[in-house]
Amino acid sequence: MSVLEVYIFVLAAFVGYMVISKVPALLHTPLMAATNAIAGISLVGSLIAAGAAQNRVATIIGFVAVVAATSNIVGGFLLTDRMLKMFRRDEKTPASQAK
Amino acid sequence: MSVLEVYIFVLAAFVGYMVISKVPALLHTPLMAATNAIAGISLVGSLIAAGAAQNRVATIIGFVAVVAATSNIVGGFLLTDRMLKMFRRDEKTPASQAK
Amino acid sequence: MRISVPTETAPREQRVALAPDSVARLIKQQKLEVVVQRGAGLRAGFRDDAYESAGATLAADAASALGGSPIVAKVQPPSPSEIAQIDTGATLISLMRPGQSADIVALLAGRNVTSLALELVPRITRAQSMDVLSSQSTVAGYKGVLIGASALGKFLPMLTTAAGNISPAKVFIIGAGVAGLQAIATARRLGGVVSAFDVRPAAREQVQSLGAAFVANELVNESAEAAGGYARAQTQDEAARTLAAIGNHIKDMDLVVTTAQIPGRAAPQLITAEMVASMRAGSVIVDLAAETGGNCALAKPGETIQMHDVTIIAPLNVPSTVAFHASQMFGRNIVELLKHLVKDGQAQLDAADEITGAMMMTHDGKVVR
Amino acid sequence: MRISVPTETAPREQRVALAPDSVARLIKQQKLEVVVQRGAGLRAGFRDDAYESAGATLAADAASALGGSPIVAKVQPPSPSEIAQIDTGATLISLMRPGQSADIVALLAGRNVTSLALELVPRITRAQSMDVLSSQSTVAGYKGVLIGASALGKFLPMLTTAAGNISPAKVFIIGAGVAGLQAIATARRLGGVVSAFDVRPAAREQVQSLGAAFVANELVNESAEAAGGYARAQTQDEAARTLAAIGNHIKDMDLVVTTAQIPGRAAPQLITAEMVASMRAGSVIVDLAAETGGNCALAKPGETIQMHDVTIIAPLNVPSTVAFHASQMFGRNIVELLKHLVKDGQAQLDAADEITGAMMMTHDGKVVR
Amino acid sequence: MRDTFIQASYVIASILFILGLRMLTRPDKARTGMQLAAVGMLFAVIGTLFNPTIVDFRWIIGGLVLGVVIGYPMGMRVPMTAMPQRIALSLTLSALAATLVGIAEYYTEIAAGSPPSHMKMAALNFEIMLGSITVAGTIVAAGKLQEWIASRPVTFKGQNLVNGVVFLGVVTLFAYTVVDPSQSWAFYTMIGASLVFGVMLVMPIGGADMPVVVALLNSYSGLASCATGFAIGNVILLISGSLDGASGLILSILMSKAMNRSFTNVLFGAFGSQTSTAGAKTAEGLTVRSVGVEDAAIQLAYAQLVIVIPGYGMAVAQAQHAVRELAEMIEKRGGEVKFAVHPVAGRMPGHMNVLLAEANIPYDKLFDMDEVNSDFDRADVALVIGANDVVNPAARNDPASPIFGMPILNADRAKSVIVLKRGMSAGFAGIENELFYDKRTSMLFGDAKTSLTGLINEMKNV
Amino acid sequence: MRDTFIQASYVIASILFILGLRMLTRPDKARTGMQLAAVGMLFAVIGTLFNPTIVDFRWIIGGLVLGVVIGYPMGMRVPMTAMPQRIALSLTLSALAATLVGIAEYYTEIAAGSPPSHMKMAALNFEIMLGSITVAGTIVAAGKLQEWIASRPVTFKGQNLVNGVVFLGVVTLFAYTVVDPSQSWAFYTMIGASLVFGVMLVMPIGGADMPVVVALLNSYSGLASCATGFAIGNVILLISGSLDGASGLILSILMSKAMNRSFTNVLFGAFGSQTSTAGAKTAEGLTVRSVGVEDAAIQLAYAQLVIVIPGYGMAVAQAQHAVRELAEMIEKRGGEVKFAVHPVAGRMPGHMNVLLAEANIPYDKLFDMDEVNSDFDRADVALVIGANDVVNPAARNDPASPIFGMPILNADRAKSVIVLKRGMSAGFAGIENELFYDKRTSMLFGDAKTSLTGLINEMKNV
Ligand SMILES: NC(=O)c1ccc[n+]([C@@H]2O[C@H](COP(=O)([O-])OP(=O)(O)OC[C@H]3O[C@@H](n4cnc5c(N)ncnc54)[C@H](OP(=O)(O)O)[C@@H]3O)[C@@H](O)[C@H]2O)c1
Ligand SMILES: NC(=O)c1ccc[n+]([C@@H]2O[C@H](COP(=O)([O-])OP(=O)(O)OC[C@H]3O[C@@H](n4cnc5c(N)ncnc54)[C@H](OP(=O)(O)O)[C@@H]3O)[C@@H](O)[C@H]2O)c1
Ligand SMILES: NC(=O)c1ccc[n+]([C@@H]2O[C@H](COP(=O)([O-])OP(=O)(O)OC[C@H]3O[C@@H](n4cnc5c(N)ncnc54)[C@H](O)[C@@H]3O)[C@@H](O)[C@H]2O)c1
Ligand SMILES: NC(=O)c1ccc[n+]([C@@H]2O[C@H](COP(=O)([O-])OP(=O)(O)OC[C@H]3O[C@@H](n4cnc5c(N)ncnc54)[C@H](O)[C@@H]3O)[C@@H](O)[C@H]2O)c1
Repeated sequence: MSVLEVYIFVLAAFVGYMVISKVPALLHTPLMAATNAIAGISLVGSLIAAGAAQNRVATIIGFVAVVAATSNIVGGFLLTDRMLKMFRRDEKTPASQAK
Repeated sequence: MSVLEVYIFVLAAFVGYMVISKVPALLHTPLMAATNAIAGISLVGSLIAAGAAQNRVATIIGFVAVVAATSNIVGGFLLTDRMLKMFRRDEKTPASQAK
Repeated sequence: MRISVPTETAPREQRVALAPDSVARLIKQQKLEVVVQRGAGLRAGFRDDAYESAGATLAADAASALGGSPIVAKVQPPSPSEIAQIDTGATLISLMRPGQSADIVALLAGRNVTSLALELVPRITRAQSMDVLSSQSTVAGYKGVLIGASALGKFLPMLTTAAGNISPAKVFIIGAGVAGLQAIATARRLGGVVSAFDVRPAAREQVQSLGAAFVANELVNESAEAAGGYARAQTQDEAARTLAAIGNHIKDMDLVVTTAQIPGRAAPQLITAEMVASMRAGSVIVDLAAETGGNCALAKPGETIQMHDVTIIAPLNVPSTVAFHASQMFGRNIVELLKHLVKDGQAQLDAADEITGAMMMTHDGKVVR
Repeated sequence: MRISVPTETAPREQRVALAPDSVARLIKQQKLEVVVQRGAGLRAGFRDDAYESAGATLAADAASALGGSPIVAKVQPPSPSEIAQIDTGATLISLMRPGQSADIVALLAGRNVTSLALELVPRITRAQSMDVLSSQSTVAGYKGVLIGASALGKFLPMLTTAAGNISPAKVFIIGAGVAGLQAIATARRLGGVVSAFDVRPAAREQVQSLGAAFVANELVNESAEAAGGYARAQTQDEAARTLAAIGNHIKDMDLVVTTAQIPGRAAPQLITAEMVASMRAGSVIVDLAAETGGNCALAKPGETIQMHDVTIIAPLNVPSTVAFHASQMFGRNIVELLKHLVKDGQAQLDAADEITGAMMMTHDGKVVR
Repeated sequence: MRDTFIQASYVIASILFILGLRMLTRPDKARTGMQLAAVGMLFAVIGTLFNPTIVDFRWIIGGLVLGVVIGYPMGMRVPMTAMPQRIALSLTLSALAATLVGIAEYYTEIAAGSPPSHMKMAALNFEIMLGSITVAGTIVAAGKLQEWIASRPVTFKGQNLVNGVVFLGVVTLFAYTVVDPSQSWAFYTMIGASLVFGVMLVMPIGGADMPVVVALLNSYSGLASCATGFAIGNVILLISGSLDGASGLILSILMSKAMNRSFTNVLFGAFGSQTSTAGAKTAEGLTVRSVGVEDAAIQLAYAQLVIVIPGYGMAVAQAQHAVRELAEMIEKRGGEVKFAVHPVAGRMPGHMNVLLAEANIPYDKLFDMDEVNSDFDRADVALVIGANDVVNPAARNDPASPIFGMPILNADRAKSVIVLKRGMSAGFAGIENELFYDKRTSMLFGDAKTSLTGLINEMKNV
Repeated sequence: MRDTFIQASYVIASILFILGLRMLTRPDKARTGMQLAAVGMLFAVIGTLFNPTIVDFRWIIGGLVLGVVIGYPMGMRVPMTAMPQRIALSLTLSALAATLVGIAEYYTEIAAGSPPSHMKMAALNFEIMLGSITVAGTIVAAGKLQEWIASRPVTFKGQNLVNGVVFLGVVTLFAYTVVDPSQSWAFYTMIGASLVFGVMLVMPIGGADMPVVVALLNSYSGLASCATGFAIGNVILLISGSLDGASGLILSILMSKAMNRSFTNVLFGAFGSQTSTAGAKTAEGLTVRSVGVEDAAIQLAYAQLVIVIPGYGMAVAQAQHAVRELAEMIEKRGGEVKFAVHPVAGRMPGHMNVLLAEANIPYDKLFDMDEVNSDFDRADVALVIGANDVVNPAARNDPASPIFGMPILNADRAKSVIVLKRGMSAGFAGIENELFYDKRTSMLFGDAKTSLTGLINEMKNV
């Protein structure tokens, strides 16, 4: 693992910070849902663990991890989507007015 | 040079973008001065070139580079500072009012 | 059930007890029958045909208007002759000048007419819609300022013109009740610089809520407010300090409108002869408390006089000069009152009722107040 | 150099040619000497002492006020007797009713008095500060609405009250010149729903710039505007279409204020008897063009009449009823004019001058217009 | 070749994540943003599947399928109201995954007889510590939200002490294993300790503050994935992990702000001191819901019909001009605004008319009671500005009330009500107003003018 | 150890750069931000000096000293007005440095007989191409700004063709050297070609658009450093390079927006088609300076005394309420606001009074001509809202003018003037107004109400 990863960490964190700062409270919940769906990225690790076939134990654990992560991702995104549908009705109004 | 550098590039660029988007026009000039002072970072490269002492030519070129970059940095920051001084008088007003 | 509206006979009275819109409501919403004397509304701007199309039947003369109705609605207190024409046992709803009309009341009692005095509607939020004092004070406050502004040799608003800068007139409203507040609003609309004074502490915030300045904060005190938001009479030295305060504020006022009253008593004298003398030439005082004696010592109720180069106007029955809307509001008050009184086609004259009881002057041939 | 101000003698004239503040300016800024007749300003609200402290010397009577001054400033045209008291060779500045005052003019010429008619100040931006028509029209427009509002049996503003909802009065201003615009502004201030009409296209934008609605856009046309922003008389069919338009708009108006004038001619008749008949009972018409015959066919200049249940008021010399500020503005106009006339203590009566020339009625004993 | 493909898909994934998050902060773009993020996730997964170390796909396929089967109903069935606990639970899952991966990694290396390097161990520890804390914490949080567990703050004597000890334990074990990675027992004990600590962390926090806690734990699990990234040198984990970590943190701070509670107060106020839940209790034990300008602004921004009810308070605050501004902004966004003027609003007949006219609100926007009362049913928001008695349902329901019988504006019939007033004090009639305690009512406390100015600014950002 | 130190200082440097840039976007923080960036630079340099490949410090010291000696006067002496060209020149320097480094790198590797890898060559090429384009471009830009070179767009027949050819040349050489890095001649030719291209690029652009160009070149040189970073595997170069690249690009786009010119129009509109410079020409060939709301907003935000001059235009736009709002905002920020009402402003006596009163602007803020005219000298901004004749200096200076002799408001005595009107049309008197062409005047075109609303929003951001 190289020092470059530290830069990536710093930069990514900064991006995360800048992106989120000042969000209307209304969006807090969906945003939470979304970020946590992204947190499902741990799936990537799980896949490797489950697929590396180093040894039974690791594979089993990996398998469980995959199940957990996947269900989170799938569920999470669907849920967020449902929540955000609520804005759909109005989407155009402000959009059109925005310009 | 590793692929990680690509990430760094992407992230840094993104940060640069997010930071600058929506700046009051009044600040365009000082901001330009500042970013270009930062562009003086090429000094880093120059230093290495000038100090590596691989061969005369490289060293001379490096030397020139150092001179150029340095004068740019020094001049650049001083200049920006002078420009920005113009706001100093008012700094507190909005600040105090902000809260 | 039938309710009738005679033409007002009192001098200078242009209002009518029910405007066509009120008549329509009574007929549609309360299934009452309404009789209106011919020409009753004309001076207020309501032609007879308006009443007819509202569903009223027209009575040729006072007799046929007053007689034969269980309920009679009037603006001014009835004259003896009018009383004579009202059916015995009927109910009369009108202003009564409680306290100043013993004879009339006696006659009514004698004829066993139940009379309800509109002045006595209790000051409770629920009864506000029946409160003619409020509605008519509103008119008075508005008109009072117009009268003053017209009499004043100055502009109310500020104007910057090629012919120099006109500075806004200074308007001072004394008494910030219903009339006073309306006067403040009107004067502000016209662009005057408005200040006001009242003894009730609540009045201060109310004055400011209209964007006007309140004078002599130090003078107001809690105790000044009596039941129903009315003011009580002041003590000797309160009065003295009030006068002092008004005295040194009034000096450079251009237009002064006074509305200070105390229920059942003479209006407090708040502007002395000296104060008038101290005012600028050409300034104007409109004394809306004239009915109850006036707030200005020099005011002659019903007249407009010049003294110390100051014009002092003390108009009587101001609401009547805005007859159209005054009648409309008066009528609506009566409609609301009838809503309260008349249950399924019968007038409920319950002396114990919070509202009816409070208004009753005569009942069952007896003077009940 | 000395300039003198007599007391106005015309009936119903309460103004004075110079208010104390103007006197002060003349003395301070232009080093002139000012003589004011005793009591000249009193009816406008200016006491003699105010003049004294402004630096004027008081003249006991008209004779001593009019005589002995190279310049005399008045409001109304001089009476023959007054003319007799003015020094020969002196200059008289006042309103002159050009065209209607041949006799007076003759007398002035006879006495070799140079007379400048204030009505004739040219309509150029530079001369605006000397333009008494503008300043006095401003007063008229403001007061006209007050008169109308006071005569109206309705509220101008909308009010939502416990006694029902008062809908705002509809106000219609005809002629959107200086007076008309001021009337619009005043009526809007009072909360009326204001519409206006004028023939000059420029007027439309100006009306809207005051937040009022403009009626019958289709009627206005470029050609309607003559030099100096005045209107010219209309052609036969223009007039016809104008009447039609006004006719169907006026029906449901509560208050109508007319200010339409055409310089040097009788005011256009814009409200016919039928229109009046078509209006609601109780509505009010204020005809500010009364001086030049009135815009309403039924108007009787100087009188208030009732017809078809409509009140028609045709007041004369309205500015005089706001004497204080009217005089102040009038005075400032005169000051500005004198600034233009008097150079280093000498009155420059240059017939070729764009402004002076335009105003001159008599000069060197001749009638120059 | 294959490697470049993986990297490429990772790069794309991270960019999509960033853009997605960015859009998620704009109500009108949010949904698209979310979908971008989802696509990003797809790229990440596909990219990963090409990872050379993956040799056996059977378990993977199985896991994915099973995951989808479980995840789908979770996403579709859950009622909107159960949202927070649902989020908490799915967070448990991702944290669990992260933890397990860490364990697997550690186990494998130990099993292979080559204990991980110190550096790597540190990373692994972080991953596992944060992971387990999150797992435990989120379960408790979900419990409290679902009220399986007492939602009120659970505290006991010497709590701080116990917490301190546990925390110390975790830290020591952490350090120890880094120094000597071969000590499996210490490693597994640390997991246990972390779990306990997670419970400890959340237990003493009140149910009302749970959302904040969940957001914070979210950021923990983000950092966990980040650590995984370091450990197994996987960039996409690294990036999205840190993205998550940062955004989660900010989000939790923002949320506590929005609940006007200080962040530290939510977390550490938790320890020992009983924390109060947002919302003031009243005599009758009813609670009012107070909102911040942001929320109110959003409500107004997306409302189709807003009915403004001005009262004496508007006059006192002289807020008429601000009201006009706000109304104009709502209309600019396509909403409709009506002004409902009650006959006795204010302190004089026509009080409201005078002020609204002054603010140049056209007459045709003013409606009196009879005209407007029927519209409330279809109003999305009734905006009550310093009015009180005139919207007091007691006039309808409570014969004992002094104002019984007075007709009132049916604010309580609107889909939602926002009330601007300074405090809970009564109006002219001097009586309580149950409308303020209605569950559809949110109170925006403060001087009407100030609040309105606030709303106006917020509207700009929405 | 030493390496970690270097890396640490680099990490710190990059963070400082980012934070610095961020602050630079807030007027009140800008200066601090700039200083942060400077400190960051220091870290970067110091960190670099520890680089093991650096063995000989003599030349470095010399270079640094000389650089400071040259840089200091450049920074302190230049008059503010010469700012743009100065920036252009210093940009030349940093680009030059980047280019030289690239050359040195290449030379060394060739000299050492080991031509660089394809990858590295690509990086080097980028570095050098962008570098030289910038060098050439900035020199031309500076020339135009200083007007050594015709500041008007220089165009000639067949320009597009020539440009095309040159560009093609550059690309080909680029590709060729990447394929065979050992071809020095191609490498050096490419440099030449790039320089030419740089000149070509800027020549046809008008002087007024130079700032945009400089900003763009700035982003090029940023990318150049970035490429260097790739080439010699130096992270700080990489990060600050890409930061610069991105921000420079955005900045140039923003700037062209602010000059209400489309970005592409500035750049490619350049080729062939004559581009017009911002600002409309008038009969007398005087030019007016039109500004965007952002600039105007800033001016107002930091003014101590603003005198508002309302005219008929304000009435036509019915902008009185917006005016009040703006005034309140200026006061909130500590500025003072006076309203100067000219006797004949509008179309009727007291026209302005009526409207300002309606908007509830207190009487004591209104001043008539005589009261206020003396204040203009100390006014930072005279804000002329739809007024024209009443601020027309012709009334003072030009005896021929129909309004000569009319007293006017001394707007032209204020430190700066902002005029809100829809276009250049005349007022009531129908005459030109030289005030609009004064160099201290900026015109904010558009309906007064719209412009004011714009200003109000901007003020919020400032
Ligand atoms: N219209 C009339 O003719 C008339 C005449 C006399 C009496 N009344 C009576 O007055 C009442 C009118 O009802 P209403 O609803 O208009 O007023 P209200 O019932 O008196 O309530 C006004 C509310 O405004 C709030 N408030 C005061 N200042 C404020 C500020 N600066 N910012 C925000 N909120 C503020 C107060 O609560 P906080 O203190 O908690 O902020 C108060 O609860 C009726 O009871 C009516 O009977 C009317
Ligand atoms: N006050 C009086 O009693 C009176 C009476 C009669 C005549 N006047 C004359 O009127 C003039 C008054 O001077 P002023 O400076 O107030 O006005 P002005 O000189 O007439 O100029 C008004 C300016 O406002 C601009 N404008 C118009 N509509 C606009 C809108 N919607 N938004 C922004 N700008 C708008 C116009 O330029 P654009 O079209 O380019 O926008 C115009 O140049 C004087 O010449 C005076 O003599 C006054
Ligand atoms: N139903 C209701 O709730 C209701 C209805 C109408 C009015 N009110 C309230 O009742 C109050 C008074 O109403 P009103 O106008 O009919 O009263 P009013 O006409 O009897 O008196 C007018 C005003 O004069 C004031 N005043 C008395 N003595 C004074 C003195 N010495 N100096 C100065 N001012 C003096 C009084 O305080 C009052 O404000 C008002 O506050 C009004 O809001 C309530
Ligand atoms: N110095 C100056 O620049 C200056 C000074 C004062 C007024 N003015 C301009 O001159 C114009 C007229 O001023 P005024 O008010 O003294 O004019 P006025 O008093 O002579 O006439 C009043 C109004 O009646 C209107 N009118 C005439 N015939 C009409 C008809 N048939 N129907 C409807 N309306 C009719 C006229 O257009 C005018 O607007 C105004 O626009 C004013 O702005 C300019």
